[in-house]
Amino acid sequence: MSASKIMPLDLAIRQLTSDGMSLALGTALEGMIPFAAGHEIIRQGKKDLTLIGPISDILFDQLIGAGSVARVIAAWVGNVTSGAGYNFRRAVEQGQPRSIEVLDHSNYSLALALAAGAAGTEFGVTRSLFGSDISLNQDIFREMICPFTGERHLAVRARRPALTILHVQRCDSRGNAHFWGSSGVSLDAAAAADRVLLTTEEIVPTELIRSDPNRTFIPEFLVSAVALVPWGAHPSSVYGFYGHDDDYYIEYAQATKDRAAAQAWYREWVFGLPDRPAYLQHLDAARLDRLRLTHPALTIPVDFGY
Amino acid sequence: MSASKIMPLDLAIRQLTSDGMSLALGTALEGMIPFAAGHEIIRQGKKDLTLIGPISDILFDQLIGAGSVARVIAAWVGNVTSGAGYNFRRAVEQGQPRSIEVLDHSNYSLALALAAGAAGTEFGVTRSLFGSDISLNQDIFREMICPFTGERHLAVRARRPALTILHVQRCDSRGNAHFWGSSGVSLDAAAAADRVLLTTEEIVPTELIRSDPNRTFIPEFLVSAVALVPWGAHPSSVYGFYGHDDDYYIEYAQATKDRAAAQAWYREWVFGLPDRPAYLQHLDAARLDRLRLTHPALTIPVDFGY
Amino acid sequence: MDALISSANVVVDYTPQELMVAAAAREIADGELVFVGMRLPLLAFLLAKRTHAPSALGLFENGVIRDTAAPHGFMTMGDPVNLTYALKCTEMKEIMAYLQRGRVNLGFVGGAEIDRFGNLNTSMIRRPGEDGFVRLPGSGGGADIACLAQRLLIIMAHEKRRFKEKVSYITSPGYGDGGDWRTGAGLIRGGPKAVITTMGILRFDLETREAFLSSIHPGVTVEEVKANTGWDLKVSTEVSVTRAPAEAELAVIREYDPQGHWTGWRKP
Amino acid sequence: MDALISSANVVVDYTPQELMVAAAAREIADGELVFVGMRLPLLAFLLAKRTHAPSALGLFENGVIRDTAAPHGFMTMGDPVNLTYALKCTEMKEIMAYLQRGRVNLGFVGGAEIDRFGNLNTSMIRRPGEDGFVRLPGSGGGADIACLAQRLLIIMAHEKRRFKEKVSYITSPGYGDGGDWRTGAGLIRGGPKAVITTMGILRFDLETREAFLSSIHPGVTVEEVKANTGWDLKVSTEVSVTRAPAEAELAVIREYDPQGHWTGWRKP
Repeated sequence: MSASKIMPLDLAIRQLTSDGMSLALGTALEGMIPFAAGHEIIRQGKKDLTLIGPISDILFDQLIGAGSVARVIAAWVGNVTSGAGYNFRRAVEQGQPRSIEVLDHSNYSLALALAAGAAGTEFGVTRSLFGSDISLNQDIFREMICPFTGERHLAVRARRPALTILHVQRCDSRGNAHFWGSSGVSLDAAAAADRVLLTTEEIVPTELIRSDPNRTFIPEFLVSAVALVPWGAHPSSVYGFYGHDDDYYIEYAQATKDRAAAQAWYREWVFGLPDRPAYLQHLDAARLDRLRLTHPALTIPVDFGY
Repeated sequence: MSASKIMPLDLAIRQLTSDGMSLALGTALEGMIPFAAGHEIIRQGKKDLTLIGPISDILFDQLIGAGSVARVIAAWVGNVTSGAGYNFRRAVEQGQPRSIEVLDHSNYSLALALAAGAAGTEFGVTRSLFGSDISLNQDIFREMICPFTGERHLAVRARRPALTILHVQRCDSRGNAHFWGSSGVSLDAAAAADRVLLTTEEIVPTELIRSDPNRTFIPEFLVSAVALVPWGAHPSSVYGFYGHDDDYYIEYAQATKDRAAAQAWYREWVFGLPDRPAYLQHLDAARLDRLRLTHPALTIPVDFGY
Repeated sequence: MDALISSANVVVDYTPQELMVAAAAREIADGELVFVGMRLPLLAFLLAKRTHAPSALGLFENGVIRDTAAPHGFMTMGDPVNLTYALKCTEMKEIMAYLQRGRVNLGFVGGAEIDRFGNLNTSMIRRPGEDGFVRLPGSGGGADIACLAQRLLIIMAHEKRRFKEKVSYITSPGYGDGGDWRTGAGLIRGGPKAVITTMGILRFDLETREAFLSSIHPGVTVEEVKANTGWDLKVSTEVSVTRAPAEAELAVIREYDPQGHWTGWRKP
Repeated sequence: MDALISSANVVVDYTPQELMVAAAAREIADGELVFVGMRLPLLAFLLAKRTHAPSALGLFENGVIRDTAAPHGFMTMGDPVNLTYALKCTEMKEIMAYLQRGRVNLGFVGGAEIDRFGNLNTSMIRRPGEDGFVRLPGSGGGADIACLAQRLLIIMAHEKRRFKEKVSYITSPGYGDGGDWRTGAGLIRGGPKAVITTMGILRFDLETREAFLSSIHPGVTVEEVKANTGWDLKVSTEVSVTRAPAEAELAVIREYDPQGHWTGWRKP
């Protein structure tokens, strides 16, 4: 069958990312955020990226503070636990470390932009955002009259990220991924993208994927590379694996309130650590243990037999 | 919690259907077709219905042959096992037992019509059907230029059925339904509809539904009534329960080739049988046994714990 | 059932946030579909379910639908426990489609700034005469909820700098500049039902759509509310006192916020 | 590897349908995403996977994606066994979005009528001079596949009444009236690659987009093909003989069609 797409994360980022590209990340909202991949992008010094995501959590803030980003297309940029994203604010308000362009969306309009990208149309339509100043950006939104009823709709420009990075619970070597829980805009972000990188908690045989075809989220033909990265979404949660590290978010907010402190944070948590195993060691095992799930709630099997 | 929505099928059909209404059926394509509900509609003598479905199988043919239908909005009407639907042909070609209007779709354009209905927009957009005579029906399709790129798209008029009937594997008394397998356009058909009737193989406690929230397909707020109808989709298949009765489809084709024979078929299989238990008895137990699944393939549990 | 606390010299044994939660809960009717956020709105939803609205359902924009409280508290909607025994987990597009289709009865939104017609700003604050600006996180799902929910409930701290004559950016539209502005703007339904603040509850005139003070919280005066509002706030001729949370309500709120993270009833 | 059977007096040990399946399988390249129908296209896909295209994937429009043959035969794509050990089961909209996004390399379609530019009719037949018409089932997903797949493969019985100068209704567009008609019509890609019939294989001129006879099946003459075609069929100057199915290919086809339902190699 198909060749394996498994490769180390640093190699995957080297092969699949380039300066100036558009990148969708954090598409499941508060959970399943590919932090390990984001840190590797920072370490490799990528520049002028366009980031695409709905409520984009502190991974966007981290990429922005590292100077990797030229443009953000998002509905919300901040810290889901504590509120403001200070690197984001400094970039927008003061051009520190560089100025960035922000194309504001709402969550739904961003979902529709990616859904249109996934379906291969140039735009989607909504009845949201009328009367919101968000809709005034004519580069993203245009009013449109329904040809059947005359009702007013808003066209939303389609988005096709050059690369979407998703963190999943498990996938096979070809990129067929099981995902469970709430998925935000992840499937459309993957289907819209030119290429997809999966980081995964586990690599499993294809037989396991086929045992529950409704659980299959990403099919292999969307996927360019697979990187095995346990705990790759910390400090966000991975359903079935570990919880949301709220303390880390609060500590991050404290540590990035001013630019000098933020630089120390990058040294400690990104540049000072070569890879995710080193990150986990630095985080310390006791902390990881506290995040492990302690109350299992297993699904009840259904029959796909014949 | 909420009151139970469980009621006998005949009462549900009496309460939820009325002459002249639009009705989506057979939305999972070849499987999970609510035949029992359709037969009850015929027995209750409903008239002037508009039927909506993608590849609409012989249930449409049966409703048409019974004279219940004024209009069909579909991509395909026939017999998935043998080809032609003879009642459909007689109605269109000869006005027997009455003439019907057919609004032709493709599968995708019908899916988009229902998706737009589900999302509360007045139209959806596609790049399919250019050059097809199907797109010439200006009541359903209008050309539209992308306001961002100038590319040509086709607007598809949204459809909101007055009632969607779905057959599911299991649901609770409030209408929260698990569904597994391939679902065609069923979720959008339900979400687009003003009301939904579920017929189900099993009624289960809500705890079972909550044990696998990704398996939940229809949430209770869409559902008006639940009818427990084991084998309610025969002769189509129900994933996890029984196979497709190919012989029945072939026998049906033979039995409906001419109008007189078709009338005998209705007497034998619809009017002569008061309800589904009587139908199953007439079908005979040995035949049902042959359709039961014999090779289980159970899914492997995942953890929704904390 | 509950001892009303209606003047300042009674010992206040609840926090303003707890009062807001109780007031918000009362806006939820049984059987309703509620677009739930985190923090106070989530507590209000859970309180309503435990009191008068047991069959209300909660939607979370990441894709979760719940009919019961999660088996444990959580700080973000993406915590695994928010999925445990959920009624349905799906993608955001489906949740938002229910909203746009008109199926969501009530949504909650907050904001950094609000004006007299209930327009909210969560995007960017520019202050007249000042050079720079403050960049806020943005809409998230707020603008969608404000545009598309049947009714909107706004929950905010009542401060003069937040209650402004005009917001510098309309992220989530209220009633625009009043009257039937929403229809003219292209909106198909909805609008703010109430603004529940730390000092009182504002409602909107059915014709002009301007906010007016409908009730004041126990211990607060009308003058204090007006002094903390950046425009000449109209006051109902029948301004009432917000009903304080009952013991039973407080017990539920504290069960769901055991550390006081959101309501501050205990130092977290 | 295989003894070519190229004239009528050799004992034919395969059926025309088996030859069509073998020819269709050869059009599938390894790793491709194939929109699979039922009957001969499904057999062609399964044969390709067992021979030169082991990592091809099959899409079914009801929402199934498979990378392996189902563990047992089936007559409709909605049979439970078509879902057993599938790679993914989902809704139709997702499958069709992959198609519209341009990810599907090859799709199969059949038709009741075809014309010289590969336009197909599966909707309604009107015959000139006749009063009535014949209503066919309609498009299903055929028109979408014909519009949106990278390449289209048509499989049809070669009969004069089906191969017509002009179809009475274009359900699934081929090349319209030739040349760059597809682009002008608004189509963004695709078009028929070949028509595999019971008598031979037609391909399309890259400029005019008119069909020409590219190969004849063993035992069939060019004259017979022309006599069974409703227009003046052009013939390649290098018309070849279709390679007959090899023993190994026939073994695979018969394994997947043990009753001969679709290929008729044995009476079902």
